[in-house]
Amino acid sequence: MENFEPEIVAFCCHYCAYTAADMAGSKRISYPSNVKIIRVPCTGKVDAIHLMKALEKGADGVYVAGCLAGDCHFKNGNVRAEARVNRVKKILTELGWEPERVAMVNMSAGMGEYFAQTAREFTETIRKLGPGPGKFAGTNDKAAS
Amino acid sequence: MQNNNSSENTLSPDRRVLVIGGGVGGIRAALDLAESRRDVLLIDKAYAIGGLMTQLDRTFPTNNCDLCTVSPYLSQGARERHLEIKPMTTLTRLEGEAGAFTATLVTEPRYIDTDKCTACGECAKLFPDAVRVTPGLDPRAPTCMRYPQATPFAFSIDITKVADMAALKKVCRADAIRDDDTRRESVVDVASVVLSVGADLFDPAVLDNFGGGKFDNVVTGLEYERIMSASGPFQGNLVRKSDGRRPKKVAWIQCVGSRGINKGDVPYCSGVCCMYALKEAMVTRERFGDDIDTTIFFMDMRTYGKDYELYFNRARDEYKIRMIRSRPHSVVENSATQNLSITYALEDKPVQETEEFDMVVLSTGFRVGEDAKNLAGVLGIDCNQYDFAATHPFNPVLTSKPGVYVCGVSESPKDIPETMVQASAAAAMAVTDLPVVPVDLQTEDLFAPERDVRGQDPRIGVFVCDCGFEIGGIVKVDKLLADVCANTDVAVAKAVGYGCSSESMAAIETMIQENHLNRVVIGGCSPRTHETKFQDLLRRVGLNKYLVEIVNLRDQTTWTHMNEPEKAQAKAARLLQAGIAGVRKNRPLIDHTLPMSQNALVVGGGVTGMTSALTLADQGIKTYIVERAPALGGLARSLRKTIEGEDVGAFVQDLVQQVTAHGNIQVLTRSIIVDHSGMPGLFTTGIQTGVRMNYMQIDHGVTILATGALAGRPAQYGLGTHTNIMTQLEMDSMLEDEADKIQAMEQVVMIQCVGSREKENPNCSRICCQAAMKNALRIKEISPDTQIFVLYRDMRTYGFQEEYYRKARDLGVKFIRFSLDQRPEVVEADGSLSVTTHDFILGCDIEIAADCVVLSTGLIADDETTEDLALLFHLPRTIDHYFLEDHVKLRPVDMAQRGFFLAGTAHSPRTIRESITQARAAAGRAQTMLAKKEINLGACVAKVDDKKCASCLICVRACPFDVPFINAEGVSQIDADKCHGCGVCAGECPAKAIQLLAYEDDQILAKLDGLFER
Amino acid sequence: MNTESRLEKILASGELAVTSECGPPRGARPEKVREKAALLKDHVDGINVTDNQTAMVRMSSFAAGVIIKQMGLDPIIQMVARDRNRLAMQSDIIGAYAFGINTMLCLSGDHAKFGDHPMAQGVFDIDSVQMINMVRRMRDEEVFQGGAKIDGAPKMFIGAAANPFADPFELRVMRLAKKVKAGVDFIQTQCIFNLDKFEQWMKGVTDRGLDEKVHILAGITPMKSVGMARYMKNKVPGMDIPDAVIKRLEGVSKEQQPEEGIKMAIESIERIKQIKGVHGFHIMAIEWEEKVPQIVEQAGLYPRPKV
Amino acid sequence: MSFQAKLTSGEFVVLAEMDTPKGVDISDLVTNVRYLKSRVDAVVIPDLDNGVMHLGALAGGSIMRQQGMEPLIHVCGRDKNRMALQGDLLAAHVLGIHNIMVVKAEEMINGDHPDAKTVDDLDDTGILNMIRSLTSGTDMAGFELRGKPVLTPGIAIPPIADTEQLKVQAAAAGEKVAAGARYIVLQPVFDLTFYTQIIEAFTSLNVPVIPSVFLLKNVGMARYISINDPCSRLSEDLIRRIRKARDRDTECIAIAGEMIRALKGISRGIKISALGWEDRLPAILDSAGL
Amino acid sequence: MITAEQKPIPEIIQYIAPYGKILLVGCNECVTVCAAGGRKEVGLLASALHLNSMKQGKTIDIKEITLERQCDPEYVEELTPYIDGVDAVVSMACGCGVQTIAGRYKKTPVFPAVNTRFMGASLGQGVWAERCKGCGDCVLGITGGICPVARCSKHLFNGPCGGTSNGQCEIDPDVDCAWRLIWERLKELGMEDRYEDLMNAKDWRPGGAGGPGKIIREDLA
Repeated sequence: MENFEPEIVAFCCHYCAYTAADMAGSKRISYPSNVKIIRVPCTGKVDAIHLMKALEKGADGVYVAGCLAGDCHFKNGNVRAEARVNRVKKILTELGWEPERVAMVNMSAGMGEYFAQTAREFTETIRKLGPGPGKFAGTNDKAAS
Repeated sequence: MQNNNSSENTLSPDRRVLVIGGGVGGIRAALDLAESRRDVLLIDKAYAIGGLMTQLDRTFPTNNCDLCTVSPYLSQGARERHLEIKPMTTLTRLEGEAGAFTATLVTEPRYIDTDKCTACGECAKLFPDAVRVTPGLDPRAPTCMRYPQATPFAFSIDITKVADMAALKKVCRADAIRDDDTRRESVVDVASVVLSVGADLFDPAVLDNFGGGKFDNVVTGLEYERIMSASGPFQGNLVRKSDGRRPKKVAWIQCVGSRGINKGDVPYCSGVCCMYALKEAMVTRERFGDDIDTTIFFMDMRTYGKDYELYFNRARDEYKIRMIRSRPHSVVENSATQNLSITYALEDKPVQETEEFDMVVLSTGFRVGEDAKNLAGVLGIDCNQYDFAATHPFNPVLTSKPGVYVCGVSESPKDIPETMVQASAAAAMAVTDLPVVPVDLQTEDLFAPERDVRGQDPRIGVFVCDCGFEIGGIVKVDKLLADVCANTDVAVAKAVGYGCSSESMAAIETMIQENHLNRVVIGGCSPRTHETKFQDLLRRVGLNKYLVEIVNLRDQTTWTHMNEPEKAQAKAARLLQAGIAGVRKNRPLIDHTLPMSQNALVVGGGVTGMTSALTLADQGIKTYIVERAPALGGLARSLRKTIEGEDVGAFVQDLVQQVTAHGNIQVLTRSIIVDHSGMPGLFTTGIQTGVRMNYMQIDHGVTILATGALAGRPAQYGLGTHTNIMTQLEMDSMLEDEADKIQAMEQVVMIQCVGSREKENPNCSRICCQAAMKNALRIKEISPDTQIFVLYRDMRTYGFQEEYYRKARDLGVKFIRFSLDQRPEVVEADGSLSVTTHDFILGCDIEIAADCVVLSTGLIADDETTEDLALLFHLPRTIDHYFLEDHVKLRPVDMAQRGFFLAGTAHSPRTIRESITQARAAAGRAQTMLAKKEINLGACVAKVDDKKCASCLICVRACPFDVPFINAEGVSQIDADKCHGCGVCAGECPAKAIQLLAYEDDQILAKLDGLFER
Repeated sequence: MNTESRLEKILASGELAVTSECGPPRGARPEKVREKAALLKDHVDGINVTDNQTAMVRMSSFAAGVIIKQMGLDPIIQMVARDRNRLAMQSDIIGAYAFGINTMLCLSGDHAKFGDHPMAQGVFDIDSVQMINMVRRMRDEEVFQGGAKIDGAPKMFIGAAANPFADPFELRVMRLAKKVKAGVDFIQTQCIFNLDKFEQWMKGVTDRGLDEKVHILAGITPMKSVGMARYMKNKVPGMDIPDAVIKRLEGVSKEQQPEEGIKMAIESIERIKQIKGVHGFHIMAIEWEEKVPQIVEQAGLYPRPKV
Repeated sequence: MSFQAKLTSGEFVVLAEMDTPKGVDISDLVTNVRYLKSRVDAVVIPDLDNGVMHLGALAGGSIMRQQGMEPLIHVCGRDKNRMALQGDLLAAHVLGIHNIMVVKAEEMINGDHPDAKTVDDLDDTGILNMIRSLTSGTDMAGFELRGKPVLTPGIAIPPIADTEQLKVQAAAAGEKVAAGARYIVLQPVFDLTFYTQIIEAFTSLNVPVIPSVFLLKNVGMARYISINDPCSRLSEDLIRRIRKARDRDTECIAIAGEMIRALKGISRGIKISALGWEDRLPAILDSAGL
Repeated sequence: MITAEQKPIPEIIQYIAPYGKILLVGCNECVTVCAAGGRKEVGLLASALHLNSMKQGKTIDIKEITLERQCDPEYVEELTPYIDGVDAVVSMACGCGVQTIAGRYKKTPVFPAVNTRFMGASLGQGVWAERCKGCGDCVLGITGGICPVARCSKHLFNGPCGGTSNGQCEIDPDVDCAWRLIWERLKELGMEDRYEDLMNAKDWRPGGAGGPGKIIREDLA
């Protein structure tokens, strides 16, 4: 597909990644507009279902961005989030979808530049992978939601 | 000078604090007092508060737009119940004594009834006769508002510019114009006064060599800010005044009017100009093009604040700003091009250079104005030789008159963070003249009763800010609004200008009410900064505060995609749709509260810790000081004299006595903090105390970190290898105890920046230049014939310290500059010392025999301790291991973790005087928190659906805080009081029986739906 | 004398008994059985026929036993609890006995996980102790395990294995006691390399007087190479190979290692002969049967007595 | 087997120290001790330790008894005269407390009641003599007791910095052993090199020697001890080890555990002090393989 | 508790390939507790099946429902309103649940989505271990509370085999030797002498060797 613009959802924790995203903004560091952020109090809140549903509803890639290892505001939410991301990767593999469509990244609140870099890299990864599940849904009719 | 012992005054419960000056300092002081539930009257001679900061474009070191960071404070100020603001008002008389003053105030006519004015702007539109309010540039109408988020939110009329009053009155539909308005005098009882009128900026027109006020393209720093500002005369476009073209070559000249001896100059350093010049140069290149050549002419680069050196390095290395160490001789205008030629001499070149620039910015500093001088007279306070308020040597916010406190530039030149700190300190001192227990203990602000929206179909209002150009300049707000109207349940979709301005807030309130909206989406800046503000708005109109969604159109959309407006537009539309989809699912929620512990923990028993503790204890707060050493006093115990000549030992001893004797202070020496739990307002901290490490726990609501720093002792220049190579601290002692040794010295060499401003410790230690001057002057006093050489990189005797630098030069102290690639070398031969260094002026290496080498070693962070405590308390640190405050400018003593405050050298290197101010400030900020009496835990807690719960224990095991348990009914129970709201349990629950309120699954899924709706 | 077993007779005579082992082929190749058995012919009193050793499918021990028996030699058929339930066991036992096989060894069997059918269900209907008890009752009480009378009871000389080296060590003697209680006649031990520990175990055995009730044949395995020693140490469960054994093998060249291994085996036998309660040796030369005669001879156990 | 029986039989004994609360809420004490059941031989209850006012040791020991644990209480002469001491010891017996550790108390000036009067009617040896007298059936005034208490005293040795002090303390301890001390508890150990000498010196007195192990809690505490207690010989390496650890809490427990393991070979028992973190005692025991 | 693990998704996909409307049924009992077939797993599987059908460019209609207990007919009755509208049922319960549904709704195919594993106890978050074989004749009373049937790889009744090394089972160094545990426990209890009692060959009938088990409580039935 030419000119494929991936749709990407990033679940960001309030304390680190979301702040880093704001920081990227205040430093005017650009990253692909493909990335849309959903704020959660902690990545430990992000359920595997949320990742799956995002793909189902039309995202070509989803990632979870939490605090650095050992720095989680709530002790270990980021570790749990990572385990769930891995579970979803496994499910995707079983389904024949690319596990790279989901990812876990970690950053501190001050890492605006890194947020942007991650967003760029992830967007590129997904761009290479091509359209995700949601794009196929429309080929016959609308998917059940 | 007054000595501050609060209790003896005749305190009257209904008295309040008068804050004079509505700049950031005055606002901070007033807000601190109001948050501590003390009544405050804030007066300002201007028709809207805000002061200098509201005129700045962006502020260092974050390079954020100032208006948006400060405006929430201003409008918050407008709504605090304890705070009354009187603009256009001055103090004309002050009688009585501390605790019982009578103040006479005069309010100038505004000719507009602020209660009636809706700030519609019709009057301003129709009478745009230009007047110049800000020097040189700002075109203003006779009716004007200073900036879009002004407080109070109303216009004012300059009566002298009005030709036809009747016509003017006619355009006002609100009938707010009052031509009969007159000067009014009022008398109020006040307990104390905080002076925060700041200072004027120097007008360079009085100088004849730089062309200030003479040439169109020579502007002051402030004028340059206005030119760049979105709300400025060129709508944020950087252009030359002469021809409206963008300059390609801009030069800054530092110290214009400061550090001088010429006519019109003042001798002191204005302290802020180096940073603002760097900022302006950086913003210029960042916003208006990398191809603009930026050059700064300076004498010493004074980036002495916390992390300022890093900022300077960034300016030089990343932004490629040219730095020329020279004070230019003159600026000459080319009459054809209006370009400007600067003539200057370089240190190492005998001939003068001349270079042409498109624009020249004069970095002008502070000057006390006539109004301020008069006010000092009215207040009856002493001033120093430069007409700044004279203050107590160990407490810079105390004036000579009891009950009158000073902060900000009124005290001495300083930047915004320092002003903020001093303002909080002044507020904390002003409280001491009030009764200890505030009379008014009413707990919460009153809001309208909440409307029950359950069962109602959503009626959503979508309001989008343009935030000046920040949003509206990138995306088409109209188009966004048209898009959202496709949602049938969106009842209103409106653009609201600066959404956080009082005007817009009022408009939104009206629209919510008129349209019976039950849900609101705000498109604007980050919810991190503005959610609370809009939540309060909802409460005012009787809606539950959780019925609003903030969509981050600015920080995460227009700012990041400013070069791709179409993509930004598309993303903004998607995000708004997600917000709308999300808000449909929002439910009214109730916040949970707990009573707050009224105890305070102060970590560190140095001067800072003791001062904080005393300030709190005087207010009836039980305070624990935890100090690891066997005795109180900290690093100050090894210090003998301040640069002003004060006896530090006596001061510390007095402080220790006061602390030890205080009934509200429990001192725990030989004590180490080992564990910590709880939440802001209800902490429990475990301590090992005493020689045998006895364990105990204390409960406290707030924590002040005053753990200090360590005296640096890097193994450089032979320190530790020779008795005559010593630190400034050791020299300080020698001067007191072994003056005879000094007299025997013929030559003394001082080396600056030892272990500071280097790769391992990149920041400036701030205190060493003044320490060197202090000791140099004392050596000269004891032994005038001793030759002193100071080898330096930049002399950073900021503010009034400049005076000591000048004195040292006058006394013949020799200053030789060195650079890092050519550092001095200390050589020992046969027991005698000499120092070799490169002399830039002579262009060769020189050798100086030295009886004594004194190293200015500065301070280094106590990495081990701050790391330990940071892990324990979950606090952030800077890369050089100091604690990191929440916001370097606006919250300089608050930590990001609520309930933690920071003061003294644990924050960054600073003098005793500065530490004391910060100590008072931290104590003041802590009081504002304790004043709340209860903790709001928010509504974001996990909730179990008993019917779905399978009692599987997964939540019990997964919770990082051990909150869930299986109750007597056999199902999981999560107490809202204990839940931290992370949602881990909700994410793991296999029965989907747990939902995290405010982040429920259907809300998240709805947002996803919104993002992908086609 | 309970049975016709040659092994029982030798042991009863007070001589040191010698047994060895013959792994049946993995295929229908009776000649392989004969070849291996022929190698051992004159040097041992009984030839163990393993039962799907290491959980790999091989010719059944019953069938291989019959072949050996037909050669006029004395097979000791092994039977593991892993592959048969009590019905199959008993029918095989009476079947074997019908062919003249009179000596057997009751084992738990290696777990199927190690073999070539890891997916197989392990039967483990009864365990080795229960098997001993079953066979003893078949012989002495002439009843099947279920209680029915046997018409023509199999008179089996019953053996079992013991591993003096597995954990928990303190249970090892007790476990032997349990087998004795169940009715075992002789014991072949796990390969012995840690002689100190073996002596310790034997002391426990003799202290309880178990040596009076059961004949213990010490297990001897010659090391073919240092590689084999390392493999056995690390990979074979329940094996106890002291570092000194490996060191000693490392000390000689690769070519000399087989010889050194045999030397060590002989030394072990010499030392074990001195231990009270040991009534013989069980020499397991894994896939190295041709060396058994040499070991038997050099250890002074040749010629075998006639009974 | 009781603590005393184990001590006499030569088995390795494990003591855990538990502070009584400053106040009357004993819930933590009771909860924490439950996790120690069958894992330690006796629980040591200090009495007004460190000069800090706490719930008294007699009550603390009695609570241990109620919880099915064997108590061992401190006795010192700082706060009580011989009247009170004798009365308390008789009470101890009646409450089922038979293990006594005679300690030299921390000076009052370092505690939380620096203004209190120091009694010091009897010194350590005096107390030991008194105990011997009581157990033999007479009080110090020579009156015969109605029923003899059973009390086994031990002593705690103050921290020792060098061989000089070691000699002095060992000699002093010798006297106390002669006066009836039946076991010796030593200072906390952070470094085995010199400590081994200390153990050896006291072992020569022919009574069981029990070293103490402290739970370090963080770098700050380790640093404090290294600076302020030269007897500790707490090394820079140890501090660095805590600092470098990924999980400092676990590392501190591991350090205590390792120390206990190391001491197992060279001493007759161990006293573990978690200094207020008694909830971590089980983890320390786990780590020590006890 | 009965433990189960989700089947490989491709297997589930294969079962339902011919069908367009699926009723996906979870169970709020054991399989919820062992995180194999509760409401959350139902949601995840539904989502996975959607993602799969998207790949095929098809539409699949999945109705998700989680019953309190799938092994009781009364709860299973709750599926009646939906059953006619679906082509197939996928059950995330243990085999008992699958069979209860299959027994109640004869015309609709029922497919299992989990593999029922064993009766186990939870060792901690996310870890379950087999503890009972349901042999119908409990010997725990004489083995110190540790089951040789469930926890010895060879179901040995009379002590450890020769494969124990370092106290662990020969099949896997991570598996405790059950007999080592039994022995330690017996020692703790001072019941060492119990060990030498011969345990006779087991009667396997109550545990299933006697045909499908059934319990009838006459006072209740």
